[in-house]
Amino acid sequence: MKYVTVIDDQSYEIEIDNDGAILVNGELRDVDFLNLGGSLYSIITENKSLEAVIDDDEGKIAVMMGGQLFETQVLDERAMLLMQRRGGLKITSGEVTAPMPGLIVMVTVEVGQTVAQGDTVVILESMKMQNELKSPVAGVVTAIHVDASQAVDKGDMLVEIGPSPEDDRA
Amino acid sequence: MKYVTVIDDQSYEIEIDNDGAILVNGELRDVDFLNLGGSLYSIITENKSLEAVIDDDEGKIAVMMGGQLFETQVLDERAMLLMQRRGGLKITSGEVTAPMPGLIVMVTVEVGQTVAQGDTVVILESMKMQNELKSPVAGVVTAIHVDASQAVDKGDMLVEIGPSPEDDRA
Amino acid sequence: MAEQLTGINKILIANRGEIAVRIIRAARDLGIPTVAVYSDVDRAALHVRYADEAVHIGGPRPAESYLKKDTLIEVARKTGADAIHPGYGFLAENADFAGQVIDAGLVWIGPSPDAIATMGDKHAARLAVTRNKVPLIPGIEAGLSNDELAAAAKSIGFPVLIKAVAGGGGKGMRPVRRAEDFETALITARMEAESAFGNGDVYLEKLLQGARHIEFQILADSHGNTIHLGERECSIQRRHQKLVEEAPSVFVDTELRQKMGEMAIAAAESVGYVNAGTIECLVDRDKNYYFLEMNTRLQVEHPVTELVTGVDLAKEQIRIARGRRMGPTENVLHPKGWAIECRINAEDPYADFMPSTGQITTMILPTGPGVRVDSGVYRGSEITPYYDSMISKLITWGETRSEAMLRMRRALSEYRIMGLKHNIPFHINLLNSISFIAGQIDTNFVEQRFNMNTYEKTPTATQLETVAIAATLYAHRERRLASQVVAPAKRDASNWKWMGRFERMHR
Amino acid sequence: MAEQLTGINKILIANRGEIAVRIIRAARDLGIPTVAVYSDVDRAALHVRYADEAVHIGGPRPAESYLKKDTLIEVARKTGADAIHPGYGFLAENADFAGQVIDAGLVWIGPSPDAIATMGDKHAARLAVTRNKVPLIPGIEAGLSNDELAAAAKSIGFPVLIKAVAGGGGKGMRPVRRAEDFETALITARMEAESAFGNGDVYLEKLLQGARHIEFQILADSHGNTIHLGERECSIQRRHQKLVEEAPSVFVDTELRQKMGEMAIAAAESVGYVNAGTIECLVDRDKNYYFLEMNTRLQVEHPVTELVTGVDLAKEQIRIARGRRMGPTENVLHPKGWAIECRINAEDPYADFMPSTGQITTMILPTGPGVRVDSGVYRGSEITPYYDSMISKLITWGETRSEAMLRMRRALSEYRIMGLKHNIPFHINLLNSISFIAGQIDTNFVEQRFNMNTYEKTPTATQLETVAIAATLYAHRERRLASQVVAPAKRDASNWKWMGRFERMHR
Repeated sequence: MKYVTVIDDQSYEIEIDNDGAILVNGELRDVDFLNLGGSLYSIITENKSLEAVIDDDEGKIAVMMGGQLFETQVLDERAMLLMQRRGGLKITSGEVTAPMPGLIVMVTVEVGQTVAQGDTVVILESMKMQNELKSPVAGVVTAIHVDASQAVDKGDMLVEIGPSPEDDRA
Repeated sequence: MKYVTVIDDQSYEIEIDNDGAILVNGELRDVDFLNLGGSLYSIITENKSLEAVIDDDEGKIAVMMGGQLFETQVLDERAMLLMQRRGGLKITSGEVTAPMPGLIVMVTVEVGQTVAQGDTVVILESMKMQNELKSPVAGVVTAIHVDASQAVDKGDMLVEIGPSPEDDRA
Repeated sequence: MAEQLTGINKILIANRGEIAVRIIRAARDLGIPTVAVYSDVDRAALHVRYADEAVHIGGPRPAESYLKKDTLIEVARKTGADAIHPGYGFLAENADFAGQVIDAGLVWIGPSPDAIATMGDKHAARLAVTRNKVPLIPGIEAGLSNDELAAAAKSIGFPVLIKAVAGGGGKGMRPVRRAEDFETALITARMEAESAFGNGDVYLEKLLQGARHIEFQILADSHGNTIHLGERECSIQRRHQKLVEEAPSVFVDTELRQKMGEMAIAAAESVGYVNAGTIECLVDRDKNYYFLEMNTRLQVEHPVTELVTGVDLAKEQIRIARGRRMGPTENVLHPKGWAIECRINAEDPYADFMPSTGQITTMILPTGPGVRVDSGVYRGSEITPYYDSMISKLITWGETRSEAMLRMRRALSEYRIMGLKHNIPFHINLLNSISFIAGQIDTNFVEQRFNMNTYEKTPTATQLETVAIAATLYAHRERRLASQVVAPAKRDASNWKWMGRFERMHR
Repeated sequence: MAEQLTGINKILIANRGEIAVRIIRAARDLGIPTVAVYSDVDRAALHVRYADEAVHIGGPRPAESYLKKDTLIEVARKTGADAIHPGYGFLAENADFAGQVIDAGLVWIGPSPDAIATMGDKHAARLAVTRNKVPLIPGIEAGLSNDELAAAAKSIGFPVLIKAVAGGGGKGMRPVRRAEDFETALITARMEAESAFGNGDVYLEKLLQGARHIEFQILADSHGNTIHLGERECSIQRRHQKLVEEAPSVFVDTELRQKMGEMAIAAAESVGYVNAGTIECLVDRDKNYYFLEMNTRLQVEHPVTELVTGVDLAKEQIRIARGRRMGPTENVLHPKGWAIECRINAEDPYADFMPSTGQITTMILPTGPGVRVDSGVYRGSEITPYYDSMISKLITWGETRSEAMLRMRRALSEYRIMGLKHNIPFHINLLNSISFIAGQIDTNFVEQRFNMNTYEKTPTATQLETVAIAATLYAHRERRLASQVVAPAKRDASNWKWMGRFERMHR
């Protein structure tokens, strides 16, 4: 299998043969990759002993190694084709969901309001803290699904932000 | 369900109703019995918080609590009937099995030899130690299944000890 | 004077989590049995497992269980407990509860209700300590309306700090840097204070720039002895929540320790304080120090003081409550070695420290020389939204600060928690930060000058390639498991020869 | 004299298990990277995970991997390691290997091959230390035939002790109390020695009755300094395997410590010893002491000395091997507080301490103040028959012996290991034993005066009833799971209301 794996602006062509051999940009690599239970992996490569916690994070593969988090995308041949057709990798969702169960203290935006990336849209109380939930994108609020004092579960959709009218070149 | 549970020379009549109520010798007991994963249990009874590791040990229930090991037998009605017919509880096997994988260093008995309880019958090397395996009963060696230098796995039958001729009242 | 000894034969712990476990351990080391209380979601919690007795007291919300004063006293009576230890949080600084405990004829393991009440009311506290010449931060008093506060903020001059009168632990506290942010900050601070303490009243203080949060541990017994056990450096904070604490502080020399220690003793004596307590101060770049507040309880970060003084503070609390003389008798001017604590919280440092809930599916603790873990959880424990997000406290000791830091780095790299997000990556990056290593920190360091995405240790090309390989093998494996395209017989000859074997082991 | 500094830039650890992890930690605390080696069954071992580099060296049997001298040196070369730490066991006391390492231009983190060779040959050791007036136990020399040994045993008078010339850690050692048992004991001792050390030669010693095993920790650097760090009490043994160690010993006062410490220094100096080492002695009831042997390596029980002296012995070993002056400079006549170590072994105390193998399915570590765990395993680790049965070492510190003991009791009661049999119940019962609490112990205590079935704490009627209830509920549940006779809907109203919930959580 051939993959293209992207970290930040770097990309790697990685091939995994049926016999388990691993080639990076055409060069053979000696890799011993071992699951230690759950998301924990031990990697020994060129004698270096490393550990990583690897999780699938909504299509991205998140690798935590040495206290650093790397978000990667691993694309197989079909995905690469698909992506080339779409013209890019970037997909950022304008959905604000509840990261944990809690109580909505306040919705600080209204439908139709323009928000910048990082603007607070909802205040959620959980674990004795007031948590300010922020917009992941710049845009316009298209829908609000909750009210103040409402209890929400993890993953519940709270607010949706769509592209700004002037940003409508997509 | 009614049970008779025996620890050493004590016995308890314990009834567990379908609604979960527990009666010991006819008296109601307040018991919160919770599995914590594996063989570990948390017990809260009359406010006392206790922990036990409970395992099934060849028909006996072994309860480890507060650093003490209790071997118990829990008999339901059928088992009680069966036992009364047989006339007693005691069953001690004359089989010596390998408690762990290892190498037989020496078999110190011969078939037909009379052994006392606690006599060494086999020396097994494992974990860098010479372990002396002892006869669990007094009797006569009826079979030897291994030779010196032979590798054995956990649970392999090594030596069998049968009742002595003069002990043939059973 | 003959010692007035109070018999303590059994202690009820009106708390949960790591601090309940900490107190159970102290009681055990003194041979005193303990009673734990628990809410619906805490039946399998470590404090319930480790206590001698455990009593269920209600629902998961604090108001339904850990805050039910009458129930707690009733449980003490029913179980024959003759003393109550409140831990920190919940009812620890509730003067009414302390009073009720004492009125019920039980021993309160903490200071007197009067001392709690005075120090718990920021206004009264400022009045009290001023009498003993303890320096205060410029600010205005409580009880004002929103409009009055807005006006006062302008007259003090931004930045200002909104603080809850009944506050503690950073709750109901908001720094405001611009006039236009004042109203929103005020509303959320009041709401948070109302929800946490049932009191939404706030006051204002001048926000000192570049100041450090340094606090002194106090011990006082009922025989008139009050001493300090040196300082703790707690400047590594985020939203006024401490994240890392050290003892001693790189900023405090013996002379400053002596001066501030005497001030701390004077502050405690101003309310006739007995038991363990903490005087929190801000110290500016010129070593001017200002009294912030007194915490009338055991602090979360007490272990760093224990490791550099050899004093077991939880045991001393019980000893003092029994009416005995406390063990240590002298101010600690020369702490032994260095200790650092990292609070391990269920918070995602990559998502604005958002709390995370879930079940702990893997927990491998760091062990070995110089490492202490204070924890109330184990593999299988659930981190719920009902309580705070602290999973455990990781504390290391070294002969020098650098040894303590090296051991902390090592311990952090060994610690494995899975099943939820946590802030160990934050601590690893902090411990790699040049400013932290150099001790150049203040209370704004984390929020203003630290960033999870600008590592002091830039990943090398080799590291990045390894990450890419790991991600690819992971994805390949997931997809293969999903589609079963590769014959399993092929595996044995591959580089993955160990995987099958080990996974069988771990099934 | 200018210090001769040896650069150490990377350390290969020729060992496995907890001691390999211990050395990795010491190296990490010094900022030195490490190389682990591993056999087939150790791919997922903690030392492999925690080292910076790891190299596979062969099959599970020690002779196929951890004892392969040439391979180890080759791996050091290949990885650029310029020093080798042998840990304890395996090649730690192999003078040939030490020589090979040095000849290969690598730093040997341990004493000189000559010192190892002399102290490793019991005959040569006795000759060497006698020159420095170190007292010896009456006995006869090695090299005799079985018949000669039998005759010699009679002339010394029973009880006698058969000891392997190449021995250590109780292997190849057998006490013999009656002439008729001598032959069998001799044969098994020779076999064990042959198998463990490749040398079946043995000698005899008079077996002292009621004696204690007390040993002194020595540190010596290449600048001519030799000091002792006080004693360890190691009388709690079974089949000459230590199970519990303490520092200091209740039996040793400052005067005896001073005398024995000087003797220990003299013994070390008799072979020009450099690095960490231990002088093992027997001490009789009249405080006469006799040199037993010198262990020319770090001991399993070194942490108790670390906790009462503050010295990190593993770090000092590296420092000394680098040619530096060691950190501590004075003999330790006044240890600080008290430390106890319990060796947690995969051995069944209810079945004659038979070793147990298997996978660790649950591991909950004791934590909190005064508790240290040195471990090489984690949940999921496999205890195999290839290596020794030690799972971990549990060490507690207290200001006094009784505080250290109370903390050990607490820590033992918190420690949960499942999946195989282990000796924690032995330690719990030992810590409840009046004789142990009073410090009235000798090397025969465990074998002759301690019994797992006669508890000092007799179970109460209530405890027995609780055991009966627990066993019955367990059996009821197992049978119900097997036969599914009870409708699951009935569960919710029962006393087991939490079970379903928690078990879902723990699935």
